[in-house]
Amino acid sequence: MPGEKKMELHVPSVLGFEKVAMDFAASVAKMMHFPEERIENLKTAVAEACINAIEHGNKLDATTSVGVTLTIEPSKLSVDIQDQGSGIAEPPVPDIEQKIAGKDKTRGWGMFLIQSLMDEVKFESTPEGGGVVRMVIHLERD
Amino acid sequence: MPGEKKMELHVPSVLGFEKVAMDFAASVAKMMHFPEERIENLKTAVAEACINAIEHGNKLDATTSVGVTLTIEPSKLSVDIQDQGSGIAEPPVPDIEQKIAGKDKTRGWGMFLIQSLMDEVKFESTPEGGGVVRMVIHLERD
Amino acid sequence: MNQSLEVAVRKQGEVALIDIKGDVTAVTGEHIERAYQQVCGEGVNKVLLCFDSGSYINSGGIAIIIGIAADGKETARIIRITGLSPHFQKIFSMVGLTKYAEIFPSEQAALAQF
Amino acid sequence: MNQSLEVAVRKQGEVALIDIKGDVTAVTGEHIERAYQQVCGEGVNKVLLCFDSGSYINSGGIAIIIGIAADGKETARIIRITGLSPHFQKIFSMVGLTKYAEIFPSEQAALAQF
Ligand SMILES: Nc1ncnc2c1ncn2[C@@H]1O[C@H](COP(=O)(O)OP(=O)(O)O)[C@@H](O)[C@H]1O
Ligand SMILES: Nc1ncnc2c1ncn2[C@@H]1O[C@H](COP(=O)(O)OP(=O)(O)O)[C@@H](O)[C@H]1O
Repeated sequence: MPGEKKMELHVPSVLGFEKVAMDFAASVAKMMHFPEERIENLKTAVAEACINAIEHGNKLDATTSVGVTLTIEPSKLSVDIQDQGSGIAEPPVPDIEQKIAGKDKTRGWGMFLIQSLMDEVKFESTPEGGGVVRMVIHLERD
Repeated sequence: MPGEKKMELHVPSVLGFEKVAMDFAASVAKMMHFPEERIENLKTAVAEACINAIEHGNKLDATTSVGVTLTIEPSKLSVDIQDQGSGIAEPPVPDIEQKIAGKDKTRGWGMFLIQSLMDEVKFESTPEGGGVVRMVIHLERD
Repeated sequence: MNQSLEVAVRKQGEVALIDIKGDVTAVTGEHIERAYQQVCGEGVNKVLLCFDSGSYINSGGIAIIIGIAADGKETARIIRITGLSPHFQKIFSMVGLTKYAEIFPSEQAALAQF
Repeated sequence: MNQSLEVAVRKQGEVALIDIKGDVTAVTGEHIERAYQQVCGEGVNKVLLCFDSGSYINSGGIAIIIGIAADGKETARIIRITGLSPHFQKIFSMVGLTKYAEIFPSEQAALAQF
């Protein structure tokens, strides 16, 4: 596609390195002149998808890595976060009442945040069977 | 090597994208707790090496990419900037007097800055013949 | 090295203020829990969590704060929050946390009528 | 989209101030050159380049400033610089530019005894 620019980053499956992926996405979004507020949304979504790839996909195996692919398109930024796990099952929507009441674990917010903050989100599998979260954020809000 | 963490980024050979590589290196250096002043040095060196890879190595061919590999070691950060060109010849040291007097082009500061700001710098070739700038910055100044 | 958090406790009258600065995550969260448990052990019933607006907070960190809010509800302690950036104010509210731990625009506003 | 620079010209007595904010590079540098040529065309002999401390300046941008300093030397115009971050003050000095275009800590200091 003309005007399309692709960038790829690989970080080790170690908690904390999601911040490097987050800063990478923020740097590109800033270059694209995304508004500050939407850059913050993107940062949280990228960090959460990487944490999941590290923890659930790659099971904290530091010899594996998480792939972050950014594609700049004329009016949007696509972000793919890829792990070497066995695919992603969509979790139930978290319920704060249940969690506060001690009837559910306090965790379980990552997917909810990703889906709430990005304009498009899809969970897919790589040909090798690993999980991929495909997210899109538009320059202009709909 | 134990405790070593490797990260890889690929950006398109388009001027401006050196800023993405620069922010990537800064993000990792910040996580490593490098002092602010040395992060600034690293940023300039990474940007300059990427500009050279884009302009001189890849000759502004937007279908090629520049590879940035960061390796975190216990007391230092190694940065390799790789292009798909035909290797790097070390240039003469720039002379401001000559440039001010109009006897030399005003450009020609990238390599000087890289060599002045980083603790170790080597110019090498990839097995495929492309240029690689290998730079190291130490957490503690010698 | 990858994640760092600074937590400190202050007292103002009968309110305990917990200053939280840095990476608020599942990994570092125990420092916040420990500070909370410490002030509870000292008999405090009013706790103000003072975040730094430059902090990185992820879903694991949010889970830690939910745990504190849940304990507050169970033990009838009042938990209030301040210092969050506009982004994390929005996130805390999206999650529903603000129903159990109210957010205030400043320390002063949070301390008033605590 | 990849690089953006804002350049504006102000006058203060017989000094022309050129405000420079954003990416100072080989690509964007012509905007600075054009502003410089404009004030020269208006008969100005004292030029203060006012950088923004958050700017990104690369070696291509430095070459542009060297070009202006060279022209200043040739045409007996005085070029001064202010607003640079400590890092870029160091870089400009390493390059030797400060021998031809002195750096001042503030606009006020630069304008004094121009
Ligand atoms: N990359 C992934 N690979 C496999 N499973 C995943 C992945 N991402 C998310 N999941 C599944 O979705 C669940 C919910 O994830 P999330 O909402 O981020 O909450 P948490 O990580 O706190 O459990 C995870 O517990 C996991 O079962
Ligand atoms: N990656 C590279 N591939 C090929 N040649 C290079 C590379 N990097 C630098 N060079 C050579 O070194 C010279 C000096 O580079 P530099 O000091 O950055 O100044 P400039 O880019 O302004 O010419 C270049 O003109 C080029 O001939």
